[in-house]
Amino acid sequence: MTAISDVSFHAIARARWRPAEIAFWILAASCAFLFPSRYLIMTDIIRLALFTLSLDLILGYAGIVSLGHAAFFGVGAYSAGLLALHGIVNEPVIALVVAGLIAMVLGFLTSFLVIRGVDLTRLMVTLGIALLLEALAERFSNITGGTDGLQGIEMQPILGLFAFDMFGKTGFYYSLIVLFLLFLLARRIVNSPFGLSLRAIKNNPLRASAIGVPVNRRLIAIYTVAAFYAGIAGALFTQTTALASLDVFAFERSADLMLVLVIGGTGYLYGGLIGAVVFKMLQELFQTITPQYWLFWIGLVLVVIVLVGRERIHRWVLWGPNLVIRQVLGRTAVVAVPESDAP
Amino acid sequence: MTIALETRGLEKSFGGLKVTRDLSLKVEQGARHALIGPNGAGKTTVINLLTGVLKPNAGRILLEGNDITDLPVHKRVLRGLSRTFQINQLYADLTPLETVGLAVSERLGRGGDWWRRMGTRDDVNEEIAETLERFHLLDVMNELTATLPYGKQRLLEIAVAIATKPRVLLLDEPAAGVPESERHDILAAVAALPRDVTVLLIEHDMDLVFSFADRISVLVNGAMLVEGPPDEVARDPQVKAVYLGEAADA
Amino acid sequence: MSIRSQLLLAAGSVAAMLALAPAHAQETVKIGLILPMTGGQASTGKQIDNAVKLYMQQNGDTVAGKKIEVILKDDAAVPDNTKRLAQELIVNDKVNFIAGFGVTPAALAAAPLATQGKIPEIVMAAGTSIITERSPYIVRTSFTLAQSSTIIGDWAAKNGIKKVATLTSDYAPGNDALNFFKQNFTAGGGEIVEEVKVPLQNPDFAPFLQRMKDAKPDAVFVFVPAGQGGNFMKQYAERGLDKAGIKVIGPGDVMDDDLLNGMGDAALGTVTAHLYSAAHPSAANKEFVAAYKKAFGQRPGFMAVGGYDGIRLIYEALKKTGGKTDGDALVAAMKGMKWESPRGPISIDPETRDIVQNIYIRKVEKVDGELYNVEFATFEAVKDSGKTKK
Amino acid sequence: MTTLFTILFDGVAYGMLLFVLACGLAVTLGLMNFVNLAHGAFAMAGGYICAVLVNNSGWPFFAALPLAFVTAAAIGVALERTLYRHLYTRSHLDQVLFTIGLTFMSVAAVDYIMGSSRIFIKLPGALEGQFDLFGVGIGRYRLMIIVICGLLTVALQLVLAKTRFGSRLRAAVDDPRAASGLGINVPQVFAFTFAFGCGLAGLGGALSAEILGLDPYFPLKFMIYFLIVVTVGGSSSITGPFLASLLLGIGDVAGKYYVPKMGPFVIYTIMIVILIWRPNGLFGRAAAR
Repeated sequence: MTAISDVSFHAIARARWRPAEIAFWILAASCAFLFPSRYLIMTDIIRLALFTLSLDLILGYAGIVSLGHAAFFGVGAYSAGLLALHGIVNEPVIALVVAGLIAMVLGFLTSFLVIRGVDLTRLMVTLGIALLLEALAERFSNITGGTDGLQGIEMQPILGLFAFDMFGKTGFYYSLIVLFLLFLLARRIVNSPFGLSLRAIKNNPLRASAIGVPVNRRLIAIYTVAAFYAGIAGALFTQTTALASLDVFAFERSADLMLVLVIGGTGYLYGGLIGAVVFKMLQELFQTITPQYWLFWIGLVLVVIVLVGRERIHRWVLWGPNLVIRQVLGRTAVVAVPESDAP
Repeated sequence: MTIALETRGLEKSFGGLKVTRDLSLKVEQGARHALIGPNGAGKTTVINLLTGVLKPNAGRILLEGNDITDLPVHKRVLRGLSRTFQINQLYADLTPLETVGLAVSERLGRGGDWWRRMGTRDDVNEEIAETLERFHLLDVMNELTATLPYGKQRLLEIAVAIATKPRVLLLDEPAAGVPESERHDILAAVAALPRDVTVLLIEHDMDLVFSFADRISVLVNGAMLVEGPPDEVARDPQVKAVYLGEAADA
Repeated sequence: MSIRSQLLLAAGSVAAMLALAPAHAQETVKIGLILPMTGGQASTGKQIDNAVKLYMQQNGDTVAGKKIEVILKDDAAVPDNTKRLAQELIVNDKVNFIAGFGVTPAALAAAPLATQGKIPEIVMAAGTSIITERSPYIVRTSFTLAQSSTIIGDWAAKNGIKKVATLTSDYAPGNDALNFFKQNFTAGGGEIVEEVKVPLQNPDFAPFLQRMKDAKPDAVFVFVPAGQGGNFMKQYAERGLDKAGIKVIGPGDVMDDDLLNGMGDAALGTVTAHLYSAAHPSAANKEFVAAYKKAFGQRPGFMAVGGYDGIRLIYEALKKTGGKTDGDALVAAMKGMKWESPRGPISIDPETRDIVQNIYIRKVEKVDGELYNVEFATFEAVKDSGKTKK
Repeated sequence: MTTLFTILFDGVAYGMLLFVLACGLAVTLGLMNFVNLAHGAFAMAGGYICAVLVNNSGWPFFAALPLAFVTAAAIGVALERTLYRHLYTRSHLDQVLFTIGLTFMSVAAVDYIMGSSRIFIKLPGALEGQFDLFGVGIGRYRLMIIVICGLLTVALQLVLAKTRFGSRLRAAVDDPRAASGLGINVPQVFAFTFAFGCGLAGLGGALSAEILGLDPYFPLKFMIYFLIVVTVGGSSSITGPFLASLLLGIGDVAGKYYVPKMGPFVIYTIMIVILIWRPNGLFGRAAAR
């Protein structure tokens, strides 16, 4: 029956890889060769991108706002740090997964507190949880090293083969591969029936439950998954820097994360990645120009982004590519805008 | 005749305000039952109680003899109690395909599948196609719901409810706001609902009610005023008083 | 859909352009100065940055035929930033020194890099004892908390203070200060009657001060990071601890020169032990203070002196090696170096690469209508007892 | 026993201060549904203006306080008219992005102009120190805070409940369209309310320099506290934030005094428990939309 194949075709369409996506990843991978002296900042960007991807899963797809996502980042970071420091799990990849799972457990437990309430309540409850963890980490300084952080972490080679080097090359490839694999997973998730139900919940939870979607269970599930992602991002942080200090839990980390995601746009997975690139680049640029007052310029950019409107900025950015498309392919380029609607 | 949906002594109050009083209602299997009442009679509250959005202060709700009073909304849906919405509550930025797909996936227990992509299960696809076809939505299945004509949206509303394969369907003012020209499609769709689906129609529009229902309950101030076959209800002096009174007010 | 794809491409290429940072080496000596220029520790970073600028203005930017170039980076006192910046400075900018480090975790984070890259790490601010032990390339020109805390502990025990309550910030420097003070003070026969550790980020001292007051000690031993001292003193006075005859003693961080004037008369009479006072009566210091005030419009604090001596140490070491920038040679040159700093005579301990300096006991007094820490006793050439004890 | 009262007194003073600082945020968030994370920047502005007037220009403290209010309010009006009003209809995320950006700018700008050291305001001698009242230590400065903030709170309540402006504001909030139909100039009412909230923050900033310390990072450091006050209190009235402020103030001070090691723990736990128990805040509207 053609109707069925039609349905199948259109249903899968969303999940199909587009050329630009492939180009994006090729570009990302080729950065390794293009900028061999910038491994560290690129690794930093990748970690942030993974962390933002985690927030996008709950904010962009399920509409759960969070100002305390650093809680999971921090737990992942400290877990990885402690695992390595005490030689519990020496192999980084296994330690990474273990740290992610620990964060995931925390995510599952706290999800019951988070799924209740309106946006503002969620913001504050998540924030409270992160702050509470920060206070805990400070309090139990005998375990966490308190304000000084975990000292003396030494990472073993990945899979026993690839040692972390001074230039950050290993760390970069490692992070990029982890990001890519987790991105593939996230892509699967959001294009599955489960992902569809999340989008429905985000738009209208009451309606979703009237269609038969178990709203709370789905929210708990995605929150738990997001916690896993954030935990992995945190663990990557510790593994690639051999550091874990209290500021992994900091409010600033969660708040920056929100900015990054909003800059990049929510709900299409690449928003986090693009936001991370743009945000870090701007920060790096302004910090090089003025190490003291870069905050001002970052602030100005944020203000301008909002005042001008993301749509218009995107159009300007795309003016060049569109022109090329028109010239080369002889067809009108599409002008649309990524979803970035608020919850 | 078996009873599909039943309430026993349902009570609901907000603060000191009683909005549902001792409501006992029996909807027979396969019936075309209508619940009518003037504005403020508490019809919406009754729907919310039946679907589980609100919890009653007292009383029980039974679906095919099973007590569902304490079940959450989505579990009632899976048990076969679905509803349509009065005002537009469709997913504006989902396509009809996705909207119906969502309902079908959930009913087939595939909604939690996080590994398989949408559109890769034949049983789901088949049912989506069937439903879309039945409600004349195949041609627009890949367009955003927000861009559809209003009539199509109302059809989609019913299609989604039907996609959950309900045994009891609550229709909440299905034709409200639909322009005269598109009204026919809706009425036809409602009339074409399979007979094994029990329908409880909550409606304001008297013409629709009397052309459709085989049994009518009249709700006034949260309490049941009269119940009976249409002609009986139409003759009832109390009902006349209520509706005439209201008409005089308006 | 396709716009998103284009957006992806566009973002990628922007990233590519921005990432193209220049990385070239020439006949210059590069110093990577990593300081907290933003965030809560910003005032530390600014003092050091100012002092470094001042020194280079006074002494020119060429040493032993090489041009000195300072690359300033802001780490906001967050250790992972510090580490990344240090790493990038070493790997990309090929710096010959890394210097600065506002807080202990930052200094520690950079330590393994100094070792790996054989690059001297000049610590200009952070004050925990252990820092210099973390790498043979670390040289410190600031101070350790042990230096001033042991001295004030001894002094307090000998000067009629019997019971002390302590209020310290809960982090490594605070704990260092507390432990060394306790050790020397109790050894001298003193008694600690109350011990409170306050969180590092702490808006209101009132409740802690109330605890201090209730413990009725002779004096309160205080260590809070540079910057918070002002608030502490204000509230100390507000709560009437001064009226209750409770003195404030401590390492001099609380009475940092750049905040002292804002504290008001409540600070009068506070006795602290420290390495530097802007009122230090030497020609070198008068000149330094005058030049600093002229250039930046405010009084230099002990952080500024740490930076001033740090850059001087780099200059002198380069002179000694004749411009050679080999890390081992530079550190060897720094060991045992002695000079007259604005704070008084100082030297680098050849064993520990830590600073050896005079510690002064000072009392806050009014001089020409302004508050100053006036020195009245000197303990000469104090080493870091955190290490000498071992 | 007297210590308990002193703690209580300190806590109330701290809470009152928080209320004055945060109640403008409650107004913009609760009444105008606008997330203004830059609220702390107005407080900082007030604080620095007061400091400059008192320390550099030799104004008396009590004369500088009203000016801190007026200036912060003026900045508020200017920003509201030029920038904020375009954002009322935008999504909350956009509002967050925008106001955080403003906060960053204000932080860096103040750092540039005033330096990053903490500054203090020279107080008149009458406000310094403590006096004993039946053995309870009463800080003069804190007493002044309680008096000023207490009066403000009462005045605020009266204005909202009794005056024409109050009823217009309530009408404008309940249903802006209906209100403008009744001839109420809604944008004007909002602008005025916004300005007033900013003014209060400015006043709070000036008052808080002594207790919380004033430096360029003030808006970022205390953003969390403001948000706690507003969420715990609920943002549909000013009674909620008021009581939440007191609770937070007393809880913080008592927590630090009695269990200094658990410090911030107490506050965050209280907050989470309250929000779980009443997701809309202690005095929030009963049902969420």
